[in-house]
Amino acid sequence: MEYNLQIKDKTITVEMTLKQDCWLSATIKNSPDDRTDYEQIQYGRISDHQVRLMVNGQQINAWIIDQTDGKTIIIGGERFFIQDKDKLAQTQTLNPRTDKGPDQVTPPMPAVVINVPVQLGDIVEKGDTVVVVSAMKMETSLVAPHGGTITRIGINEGDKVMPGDILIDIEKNEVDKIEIN
Amino acid sequence: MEYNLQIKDKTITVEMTLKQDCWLSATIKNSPDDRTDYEQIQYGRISDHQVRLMVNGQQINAWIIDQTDGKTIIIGGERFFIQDKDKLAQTQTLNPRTDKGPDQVTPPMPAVVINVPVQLGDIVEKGDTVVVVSAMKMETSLVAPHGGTITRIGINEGDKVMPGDILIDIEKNEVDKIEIN
Amino acid sequence: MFKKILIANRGEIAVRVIQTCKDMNIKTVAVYSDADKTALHVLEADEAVHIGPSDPSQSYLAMDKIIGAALKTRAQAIHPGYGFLSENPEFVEKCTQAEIVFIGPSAQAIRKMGDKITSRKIMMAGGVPITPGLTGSHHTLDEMGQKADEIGYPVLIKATAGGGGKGIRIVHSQEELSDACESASREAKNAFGNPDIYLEKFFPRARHIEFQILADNFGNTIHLLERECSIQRRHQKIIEETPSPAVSPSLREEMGNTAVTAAKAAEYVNAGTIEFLLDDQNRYYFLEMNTRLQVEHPVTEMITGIDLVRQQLEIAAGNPLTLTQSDISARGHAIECRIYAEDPENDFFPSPGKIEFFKEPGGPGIRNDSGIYSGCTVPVEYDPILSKLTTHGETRDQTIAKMIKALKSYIVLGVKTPIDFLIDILSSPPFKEGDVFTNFIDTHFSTWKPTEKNRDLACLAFLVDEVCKKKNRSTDGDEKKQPPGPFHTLGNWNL
Amino acid sequence: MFKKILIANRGEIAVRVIQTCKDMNIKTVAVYSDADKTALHVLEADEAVHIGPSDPSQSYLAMDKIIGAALKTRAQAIHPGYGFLSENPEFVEKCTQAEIVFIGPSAQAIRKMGDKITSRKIMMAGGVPITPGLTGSHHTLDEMGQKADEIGYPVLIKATAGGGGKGIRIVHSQEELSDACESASREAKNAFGNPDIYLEKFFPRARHIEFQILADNFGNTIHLLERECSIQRRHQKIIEETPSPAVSPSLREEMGNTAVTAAKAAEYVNAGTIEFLLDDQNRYYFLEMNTRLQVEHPVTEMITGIDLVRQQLEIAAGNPLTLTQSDISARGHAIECRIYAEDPENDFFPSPGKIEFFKEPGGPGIRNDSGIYSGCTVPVEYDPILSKLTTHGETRDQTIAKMIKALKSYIVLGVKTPIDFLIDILSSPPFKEGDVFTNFIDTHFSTWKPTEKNRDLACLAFLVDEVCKKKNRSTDGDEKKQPPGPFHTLGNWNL
Repeated sequence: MEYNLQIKDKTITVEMTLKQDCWLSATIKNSPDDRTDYEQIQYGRISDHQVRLMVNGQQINAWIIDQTDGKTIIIGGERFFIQDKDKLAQTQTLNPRTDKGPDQVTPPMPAVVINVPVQLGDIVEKGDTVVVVSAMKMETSLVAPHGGTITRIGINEGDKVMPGDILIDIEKNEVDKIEIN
Repeated sequence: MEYNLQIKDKTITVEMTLKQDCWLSATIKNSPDDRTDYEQIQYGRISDHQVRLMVNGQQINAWIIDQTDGKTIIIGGERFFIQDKDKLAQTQTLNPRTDKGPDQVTPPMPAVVINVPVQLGDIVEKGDTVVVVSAMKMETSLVAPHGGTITRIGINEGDKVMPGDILIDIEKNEVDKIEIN
Repeated sequence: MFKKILIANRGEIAVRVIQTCKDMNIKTVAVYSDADKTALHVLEADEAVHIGPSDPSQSYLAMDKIIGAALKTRAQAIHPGYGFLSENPEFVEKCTQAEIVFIGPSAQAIRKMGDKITSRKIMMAGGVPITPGLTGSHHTLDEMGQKADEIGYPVLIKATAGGGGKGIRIVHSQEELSDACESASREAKNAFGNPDIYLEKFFPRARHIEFQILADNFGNTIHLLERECSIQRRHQKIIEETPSPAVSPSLREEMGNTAVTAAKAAEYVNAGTIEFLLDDQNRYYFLEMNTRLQVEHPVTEMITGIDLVRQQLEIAAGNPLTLTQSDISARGHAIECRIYAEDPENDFFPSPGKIEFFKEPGGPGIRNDSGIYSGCTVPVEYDPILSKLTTHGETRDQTIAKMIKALKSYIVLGVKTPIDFLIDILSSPPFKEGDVFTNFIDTHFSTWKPTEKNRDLACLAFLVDEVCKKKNRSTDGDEKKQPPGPFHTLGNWNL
Repeated sequence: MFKKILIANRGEIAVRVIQTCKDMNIKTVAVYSDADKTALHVLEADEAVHIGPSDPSQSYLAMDKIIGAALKTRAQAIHPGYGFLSENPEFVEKCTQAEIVFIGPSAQAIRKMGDKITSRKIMMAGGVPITPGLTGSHHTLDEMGQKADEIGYPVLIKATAGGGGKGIRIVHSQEELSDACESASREAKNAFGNPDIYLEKFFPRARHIEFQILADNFGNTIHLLERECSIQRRHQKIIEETPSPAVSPSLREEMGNTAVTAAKAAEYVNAGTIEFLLDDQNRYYFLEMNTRLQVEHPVTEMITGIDLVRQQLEIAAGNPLTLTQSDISARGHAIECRIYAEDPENDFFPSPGKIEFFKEPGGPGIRNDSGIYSGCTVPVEYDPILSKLTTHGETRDQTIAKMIKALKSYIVLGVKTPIDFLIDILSSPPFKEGDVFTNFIDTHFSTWKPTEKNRDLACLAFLVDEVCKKKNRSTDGDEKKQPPGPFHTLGNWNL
């Protein structure tokens, strides 16, 4: 079986063959030129949130939790959020976490709007602060993902806002558009 | 509702009334002369194995696990095995743990027979060692629950034995019987 | 000694205080907001009193509700923890009026030390060196600019009230000054209810070294050695250690004596901390005094063998210190890592949510101070600190190695934590060499990304988890029969 | 230092050794039997090798299999833990032949100290006091009886090999002697493969005091103070502490010097323990030497700040001791409780099974050394020790209080443990006064039953558990909707 897994903006292809007695072999392709073969991996579940792999004689403990559209996995202190691209495509909810953000002004978590230092019609540059929000008692600036003109301000100071809410629309300037093309 | 709970050889009657918002009141009767009223107890589940009670302003954490025919409950370092007598009667498996043992020669856990220091026809007194078993590398003597004559020896040295296996039958002597009657 | 006290706090520090109370057979009363009905500090206390909605201003900062709860439960004293009301002189006065002992310093000492300007003046008068900068309040922007020009950029804008990294801005040039003042002032007003700010010299390569002090009501004041707290992100400490790699025995003695002098100048009683800045020329300056138990107190406890909460309780109960300065000595080295619910890849933005699974490392020389458990919720309303992991070893190198090991076994599923970031800091050559300073992270880790050494393995684990789940589902029909755990069907794999 | 070692043991002690190896960046190889495929020591190691069926004789005692596993994984050394092969001189020789370092003493030292008679003779020659009794082997029943008459009953029958409480009988009169000898001899043969027994005077009010020693290959031998191990059941320790309440500074110095003399007389290298009996007249006698790491080593580590496993590894790697006797000092007090899977109400009969839920207490001054986790199985084939709980405080009273608190938060569901029994011992006046001796439990707790103070509450919890389960079931139809946890529907209960 071949699987396409998404970690951040990277797609990793895994060819996996299950064998008897909880053995498997796999080939992992990070890119066309970067492939690693894993032969004779033994695996097993230890508990709801723990699986064990034995790879080349080394024991690996992985801690796992199912989350919306993916799993978080901790190995050796490293944390990964991994999604099954094909499954996401099937359920038509393909929305890897890295797809959002860069082009939108949205808070990364539930927060309260503290300050909106821009006005309708203002021209901003990429990186300019357009909204200041506060969460867990910490102020964070949300910045313009690209230069352009403020065409909509959807919030006021004191509003409670959620991830995914588009707080401000910025229309790209002609010059920017030309540069991009 | 009235419940009859069994803890070891004691039956405790609990009259419990559930109220709104996870409040209850209860009366506990340890014996006809020993009854305690608990009014205004707040309760809730914390996790699969933890419930919390608030009794007279005090918080009580109880740790619980379902086992065959009962629950083990730990509170403040004390461990209880509690059974619902009425439920046991319904399922016709009434066999409180304390019912077994006194009259039978059976190991309390899986073990291996090390020594059988009696022979068929021997007359033994209450407390005499009749079988020696070993478990977790520890020798333990199983003793005669009452005086009498050995009428059957069901095991040999080296046998693996389980709780509930009756290893040796001891028939009570006439004299004992008369004394009992 | 008190029979019962109330803890006016939540999370790991409330649990920490309860631990010592249990050791001393003192009953504890927890308070909780709507968000904290099943929080760990509530479960661990003997009694618990609901004090209001989740918003801190209506619960953990609501002085009258907390004092009401203490009166109702007949608690004799209140431990404030850190944050919330711990440095609020008005609260101390209200406790006194209600005849409840406040486990901490006097309202006057808090007031004097809580205002950075007043404390700078007191320390100057007491002969304690302070950082170059302003010593008046209510400065105009012009005054700020003038002073900045005089002492030279970069400068630090600070709230005269508060602490915990709130209301602080580094300003590198005159152009930034106006915006920074405005933003710091607003943050200060939100956090502490006081918009006043001042300005002092910023030392980019300086260390943050603080001394723990204890003072009783009988004029006895001692210090319990230093803590090096230079590793900070967003002006908030994340790794602390003791002893400091930069402090020689003679410097330790000198700074310790100065800390005791400073505490005496403040007429201070109970546990407190004198924060110093140590520049790259080994000159030190008084920064501020924290008039409460510090987050990072466990490292001091581990190397001195002294329970600081117990000392706080003894002092508050009116008992004299039984320790003298000569009783205080260090054994080994201790490091603390703060485990926040935050995303180190995304500018340490908070990450609240449900802790689906939590497993702490154990074994010799490892201490966990935590406020969470598997299944609990980390509310969005409060500081994101989940727990503190502290290791203690014979040498600094051993203690670092033990911390890296412990972090690798520290499992939090459900919210993000900076564990991988902490491991990388602890493993970095400059940290290992002890070459740390307050903007260490900006200097060495501003573009940090996880190394993802185990990415291939994580992909395999992802698929194995799916495979195991499918296997279990396929045996679900037969409930009585235990589905064979994969390892029950294992062959012998290596011999 | 070694790059990789194999740990020829299981359970908590194997996990303990792995902890220090991780601190030292030494890779670890676990070995396991069929029963231990998913045991904690296996999960914690870097590599794991299956060595055979559950029966110890075919796995953890199978010398060739273990050495084969070490050769195959290229482990440079083997740590034996305690029990199993830890005091088997033949195994040491086999390691040497395979050019694998045995982390422990020489085969010769083990052989000499392992035979109680030989060790008694060596100590006599070295001027170390020994208990009155026999000093030859292969005694006839008549010789035993004669000696018993001479020194007076009660006497102790002991296996000349082994330890751990096996093959020991107390004999109060001549009539019991024959049966006791037979039974002890049989148990000794089963446990150690050697039926030889001998006899020594039994001191009913004596204390068991042992000294930890460390000796390197360069003639340096030091002691790390004493441990009081008098609280025993079935001749096996269950509570240990240090310092001993009975040992004055001058007695400590004298006994410590004697312990060093004894270790030198045995030409001993690596970590070991000299066990003494201290009678009610403060006279002490050499009992035996344990030529391995002791179960109770954590109490010594906590008061001295020294990692004994690290010392063992350094010595085995051929490094000289960097510690001298003057470096060793005690800070505070430490107590260890052994948590066995056993039933204290039923003569401490073992209680194997599945650990359904496991929660250890945390916080300052608490150390957990455990070999289990929620969901693991405690096999019937091995010793029933699950874990060790150790507390460290400034004074003995504080340490006892901390231990009682910790035991009350120590949750093991699925097997029985003596936690309630331990709490009652620690709470008892004779223990609190430090008036302990080896048959303390027989004297004060032979008829122990749980007090069941919380019986009413347990009944309520039973019913509440049922009620909550019913409520959850009734909302099962709507899977997406989180069933409202009872506390989510809580009113405010106290204000």
